[in-house]
Amino acid sequence: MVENTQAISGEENGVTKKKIVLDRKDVKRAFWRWTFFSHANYNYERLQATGLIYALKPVLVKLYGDNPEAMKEALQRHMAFFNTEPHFGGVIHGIVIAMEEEKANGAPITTEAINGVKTGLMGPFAGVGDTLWQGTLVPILLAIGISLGIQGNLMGPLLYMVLLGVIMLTLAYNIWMKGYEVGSMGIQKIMGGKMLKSIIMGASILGAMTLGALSASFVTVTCPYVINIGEFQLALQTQVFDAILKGMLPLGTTFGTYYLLKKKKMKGTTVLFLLFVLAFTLGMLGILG
Amino acid sequence: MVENTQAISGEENGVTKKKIVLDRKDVKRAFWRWTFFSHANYNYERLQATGLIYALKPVLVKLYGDNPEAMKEALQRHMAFFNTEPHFGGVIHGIVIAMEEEKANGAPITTEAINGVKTGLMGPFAGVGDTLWQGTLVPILLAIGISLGIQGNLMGPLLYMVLLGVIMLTLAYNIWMKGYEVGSMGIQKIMGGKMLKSIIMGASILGAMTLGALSASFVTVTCPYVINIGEFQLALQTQVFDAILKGMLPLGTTFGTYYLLKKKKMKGTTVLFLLFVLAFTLGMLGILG
Amino acid sequence: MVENTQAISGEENGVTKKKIVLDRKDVKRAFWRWTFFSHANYNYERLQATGLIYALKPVLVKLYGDNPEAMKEALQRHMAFFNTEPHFGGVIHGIVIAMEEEKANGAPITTEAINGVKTGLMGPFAGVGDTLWQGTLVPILLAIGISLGIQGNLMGPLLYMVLLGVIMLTLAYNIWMKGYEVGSMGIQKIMGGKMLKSIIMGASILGAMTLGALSASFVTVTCPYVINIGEFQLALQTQVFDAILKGMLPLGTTFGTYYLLKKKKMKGTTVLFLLFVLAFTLGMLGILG
Amino acid sequence: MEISLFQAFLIGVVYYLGEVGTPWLTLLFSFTGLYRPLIGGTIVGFILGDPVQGCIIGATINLPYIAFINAGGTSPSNPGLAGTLGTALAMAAGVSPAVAISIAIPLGLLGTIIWIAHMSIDVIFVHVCDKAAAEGDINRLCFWHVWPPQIVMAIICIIPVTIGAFYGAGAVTDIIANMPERVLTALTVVGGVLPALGIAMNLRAINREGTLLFFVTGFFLVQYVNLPIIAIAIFAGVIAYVYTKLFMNAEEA
Amino acid sequence: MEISLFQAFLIGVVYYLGEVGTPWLTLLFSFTGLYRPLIGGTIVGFILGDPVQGCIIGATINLPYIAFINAGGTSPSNPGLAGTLGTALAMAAGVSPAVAISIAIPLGLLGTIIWIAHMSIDVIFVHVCDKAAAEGDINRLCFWHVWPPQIVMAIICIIPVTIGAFYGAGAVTDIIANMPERVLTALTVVGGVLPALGIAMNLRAINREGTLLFFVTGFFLVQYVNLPIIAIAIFAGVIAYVYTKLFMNAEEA
Amino acid sequence: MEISLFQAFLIGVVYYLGEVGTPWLTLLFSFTGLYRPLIGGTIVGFILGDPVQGCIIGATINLPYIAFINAGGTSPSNPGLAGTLGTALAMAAGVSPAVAISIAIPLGLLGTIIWIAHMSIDVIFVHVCDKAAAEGDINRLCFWHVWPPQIVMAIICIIPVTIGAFYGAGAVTDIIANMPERVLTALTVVGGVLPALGIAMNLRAINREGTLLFFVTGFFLVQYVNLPIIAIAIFAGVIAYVYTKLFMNAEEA
Ligand SMILES: OC[C@H]1O[C@H](O)[C@@H](O)[C@@H](O)[C@@H]1O
Ligand SMILES: OC[C@H]1O[C@H](O)[C@@H](O)[C@@H](O)[C@@H]1O
Ligand SMILES: OC[C@H]1O[C@H](O)[C@@H](O)[C@@H](O)[C@@H]1O
Repeated sequence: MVENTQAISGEENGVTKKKIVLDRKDVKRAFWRWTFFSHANYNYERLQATGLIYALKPVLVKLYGDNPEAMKEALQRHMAFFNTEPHFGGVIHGIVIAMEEEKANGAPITTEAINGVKTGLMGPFAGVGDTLWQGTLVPILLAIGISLGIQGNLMGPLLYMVLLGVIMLTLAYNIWMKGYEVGSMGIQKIMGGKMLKSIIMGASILGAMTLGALSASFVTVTCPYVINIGEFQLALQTQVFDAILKGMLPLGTTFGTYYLLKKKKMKGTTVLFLLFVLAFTLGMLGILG
Repeated sequence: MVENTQAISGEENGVTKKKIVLDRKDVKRAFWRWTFFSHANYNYERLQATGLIYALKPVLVKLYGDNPEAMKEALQRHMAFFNTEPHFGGVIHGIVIAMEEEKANGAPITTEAINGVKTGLMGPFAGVGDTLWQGTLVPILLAIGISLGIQGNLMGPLLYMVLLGVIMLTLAYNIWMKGYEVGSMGIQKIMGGKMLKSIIMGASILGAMTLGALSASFVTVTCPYVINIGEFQLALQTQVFDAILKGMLPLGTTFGTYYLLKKKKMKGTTVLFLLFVLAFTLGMLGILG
Repeated sequence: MVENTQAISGEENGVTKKKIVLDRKDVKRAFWRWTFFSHANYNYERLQATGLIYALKPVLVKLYGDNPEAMKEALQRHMAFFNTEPHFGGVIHGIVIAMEEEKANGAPITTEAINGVKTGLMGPFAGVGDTLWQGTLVPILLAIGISLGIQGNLMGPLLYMVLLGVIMLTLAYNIWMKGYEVGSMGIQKIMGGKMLKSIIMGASILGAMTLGALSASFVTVTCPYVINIGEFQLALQTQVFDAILKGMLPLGTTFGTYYLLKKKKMKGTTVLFLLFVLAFTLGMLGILG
Repeated sequence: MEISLFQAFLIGVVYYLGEVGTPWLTLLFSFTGLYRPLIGGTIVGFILGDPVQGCIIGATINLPYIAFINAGGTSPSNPGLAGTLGTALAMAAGVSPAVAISIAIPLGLLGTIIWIAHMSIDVIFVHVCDKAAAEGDINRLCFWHVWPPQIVMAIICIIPVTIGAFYGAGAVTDIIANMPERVLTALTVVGGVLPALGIAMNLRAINREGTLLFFVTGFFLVQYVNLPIIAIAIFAGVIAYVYTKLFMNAEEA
Repeated sequence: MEISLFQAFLIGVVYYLGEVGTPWLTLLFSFTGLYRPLIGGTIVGFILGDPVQGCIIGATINLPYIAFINAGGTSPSNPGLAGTLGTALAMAAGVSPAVAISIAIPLGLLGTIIWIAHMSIDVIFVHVCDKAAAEGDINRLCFWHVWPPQIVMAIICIIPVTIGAFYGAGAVTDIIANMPERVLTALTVVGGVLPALGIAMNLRAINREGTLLFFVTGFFLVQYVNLPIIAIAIFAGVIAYVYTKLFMNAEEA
Repeated sequence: MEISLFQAFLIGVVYYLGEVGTPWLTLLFSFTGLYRPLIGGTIVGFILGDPVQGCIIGATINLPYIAFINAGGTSPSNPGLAGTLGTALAMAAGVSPAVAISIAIPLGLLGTIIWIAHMSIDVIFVHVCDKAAAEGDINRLCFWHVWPPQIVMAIICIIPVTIGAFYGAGAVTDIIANMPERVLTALTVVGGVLPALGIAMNLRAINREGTLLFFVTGFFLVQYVNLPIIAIAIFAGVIAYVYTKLFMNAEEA
């Protein structure tokens, strides 16, 4: 990175301007500032915008500390709407730092270029990241932790927290540093090539299958209703539903909920309310139980 | 469909001949006539030929009722050999109705074109349809139904019949109507493109795997034979066959039968006879049991 | 093969030199000589070189018996380093015999061509062959045989030996003869085309998955250690390892071993020694057990 | 149990209504409905006053025909006859379901005669239809498509079954009573082997490269993982979709 | 069990520390840490002197939120409140874990108010930051990113929870004591149904062709093969890799 | 149990016949036959008059060598010696199979000396063969391929084993008698760990991208689905076929 930048700035300006070089330490400091403060001012309007600036402070101060105009520009540049999954999305920050570094040293990097990277990547990495982190890893570890914890084994919460912490922080740190290393050049490889597409595809398969397993394990809907026709007794759950397809009702419930969210485009809160009322009513009537 | 036809007939004849337009009701009537009467005169020579004509009667009468010559041609056209799986193959009928409608309104559709569609599609759709209907769905539902019925639970036959009826009639109706909607244009997409190939491939995988499961569940061949060598006893079934491969004998039996049918090109009845004699003899000898 | 050779030799020499034609019997004799004597003089320098010559003796004597110079060349040609898996690699011998036959009858086949076939194919076929034979089939049959044998059932060793013998000799024989039949022409198909690549890929998947199963079944590492924190007791094996991932320790052990061999490039004996010492020590300390 | 003449006649009608080619119930509810011993047997049970027993026996008789297929009009056996007359005779003789199967299988074999007869006779009516077509007379054509074949079929279906059900019960009871244990065992073996035929014919109808591989997968998923048919069908569906998708994706790339 | 004011306050702090947007523990250890009833409940247990009971109740309350997702800041429920205040009240009332769940769920619903409040109020601070940016004053910007929002959030999180924990226990005990059996059953039904929401929202977030297929695969692997989640995750990982590899292989060929 | 000199000699011969490089039984029935403790142990049992006990001990000793591989002539251990001499000594000492394993493992390690010796000595004969080749003398070449190496190998295989079997029994009995429980446990741990080596070497020999993935699949299918090896081999075969087919299909498209 460093050598490259030097060459470019040297050639372009003709004069040997004092080059500002970032330490790995600066990049790491930014990582930790982000890890802690990304959401400190989370809000409906710009989401993680100020969190990003807060994280980049050591970098921006070093690069533009003696250039108020450039600092102003940089701050305004990054006050734009920004939102991504903070651990996997850290690759964006790494890249942005590398781009700011080059820009500060005279490389012809426009505000548009930096914005392009941010807005272009924040969506995909929110998707991948949320699928893997909140959507897959957390539920898996919770399933393990709850199954221990529900028996009063304190290893349950402990294992959950330790495994999650180790896995996610390791990932997040390396992804962030990787972003800085590949910089704006590597970005084209990631964006254009098949890598990003592969990651998204793989994550979605992994996530979907795990969710299926969770649905089967944790959605419980049974129908204790028994139909009496003369002396003939028909237990709906065991003699009909189970005979046709195990887990028919939980699957139906999950698909129904999905349908309301996706096709009917209902809001989560509405669906929650609906489910609550429906389940409560059917429970009171003894149809579900 | 309708607008299209009008345009064509208008342009071609120059004069505005009275256009004959089919109701959706006509198409539905044909569907039900086919559903009931497809095989009423099933025979070795033409198979479903007259069944097709019987089904199309409301359509043909409306289109050619006042044109005896056209009617004669139409009837003779459809007296040709025809055979397909009646539910999935209904797409052909839908297309044929659409083609007849256009033809009756002056579109340049030849008898060969209609025959081409029929003979070209009847094979593939017999293959797909039989695999899915007789070969996969019926055995699956039978497996469920029998497992209940054999315990004296009348839900067994009931569930089988209701599920089969609902699934198949829904499919058949929609496929038929779809055929009419896409008409002879859509046909090229279906025939040429990868869709038909995909359906056939998918159906065959689904069918084959289900048959494997059926074979494992319902072909029962065990060998109670015990070899005595001095005091050493060797139970062939448990100590040899089961130790090597579970289900070795049923699998061997199924493959043997398949071999006779496929490689030796024996007729079903011959193989049935062979199996009967062989199994009976080995059963009498105490080798199988 | 035969007709082909005749044609070539006829055309090339102009005169009708007496053509030397190999019997299938010669090829079979060579097969059996190889099957028995391939490793009779196995050594670090040339490995199977003299084994190959020993096997080819009937062929070489027939082809070059009356031509001492040609015989000398042939022997020196085949004294080169040679090593492959003997059963699947037999295809190479078959091809070499076919090439020698053509060469003896005047076809323009150089020593380099023959060497090329040998050195080009011996590696891939060692890989495929060892994966399938030693790496997959033998362990599978051993797993069956041991599970019976360990209960004192003599069918264990017997089944193992009979199944292995029948499967491997049948394969080896047919592969050898196939090699002779396709000859040097077919070789291009095998080498260039996707067949060899497919076989290698398939064999490696099959092998890897089976090894995984073996690892799970036969590597046993458990930790009986129980941590006492005040009155709180924590059994590491059941409350931690099993809760996180079944088979964690055996898997870790296997991967650790693999790591030493592959990344640290340690020799098998060194790793064996290491494992021994480590397992013994941890066993003495009561950490493993 | 006695079977009255009227009951015997009703059983004949049930058989007729289930045969391939009867229009009154649609092909779906005849050929894959009454024709299957699970259904046919239950209905015969109703007629004989004990639907539960009919259901048990019908379900048992259905076992060897579970993967029965009749594609393009070729049929090696007649589960319809096995299921109706077979259940009737078994109930009349008061035998166990396991024995019922050995009464039904030979009937299934005999039944192919009826099938062949009607598939041949109908050829005659097609030729009459040809004439109607040549004259453009669609009404006549439709008449000949339905009535003559159905009358013939009703005759060749109902009469033999009525007679068989009415007179056969006694004979069957006698035969069963005198049959040695061995023979019953051997017939059970036959019953266990026969599903292989339906399955193999089905497989032959599929007839594609790789078919046996997927067959073997399904087979061993049951043997080693103990999955029920429905579960395998679901996983097979997923596999079919994924395989086809990946295969076609490559084709078109 | 009594909850002292100090304990109630501590529980309020726990809730505050777990809320999305508190920086002190990182998002990881707040949003996917204390915010989850499994963790929050255990800590509340510690505060009330019985971590094991807190862990059991927390784990139970976590069940309906197992696949809870909050992507892009939209949240239908607040497991953080359910896990902290819910566990506290349940322990105070001395109810069974199954009943605890029916105390916690309504709290989770109520909790969304807190979330919406803070996400809205923070908009004000962003505008102050805009001004700081226009002046190039990064220090002021960073100050406004952290302190004002955190003070607001501490207030809206800690005060209600402290009050709820201190005064709520009695009310809850009363309500539970008078609740008919039926209602408890119905609330259990609700608890069983709710995980479907988290899962469905998660699925919607993935939103790709074929997703439902893989979903169904995971579902039935549990139903019929009885695999634990971790095993399915492993196999899913393998399948994801293989599928993606084959798919991409075709794409680029 | 006593081992007579003649029995000891026979055991030596069994070991010789199983060693890689003996032609008399083919490589198949030596290297993957007598060389495996399952087979070698059973034969030794025959010689000592109790084949069943030999089989049990041989099978047990075979456990750590189950995935043993010797590719390209490199071998980290000698299961042949472990299986023959190990079984003999264990039977003579009358120990349990679990203890037998700890006698056999060190023998297997020692045995590599014999292997290295013969692989080195044979180099001499190759050079004689070179001369024969230069003279075109195929008969002499074939003579030197078989007889001298076999005589050497018979000597270095039969003599040590005969001596070991004849004199070793007493020593082993003594050692075992005085061995503390702990040590036996530790040796059992060793026996449980060692199969990892054979498996890892095998894996290294395969050495392709994605190998570990399929390895992990096989591993967890056993851990979580409890499938026997043969079932996994079958499913692995199907997966290998399908994967390769789809992969190659894309390649060539
Ligand atoms: O094979 C196509 C078709 O042929 C005949 O019409 C009957 O056997 C049907 O059941 C079958 O679907
Ligand atoms: O969706 C991306 C991202 O959005 C917000 O920042 C939060 O909900 C995070 O948990 C989530 O990862
Ligand atoms: O690796 C190929 C080959 O090498 C040597 O010949 C022996 O180890 C064989 O067992 C092996 O098959």
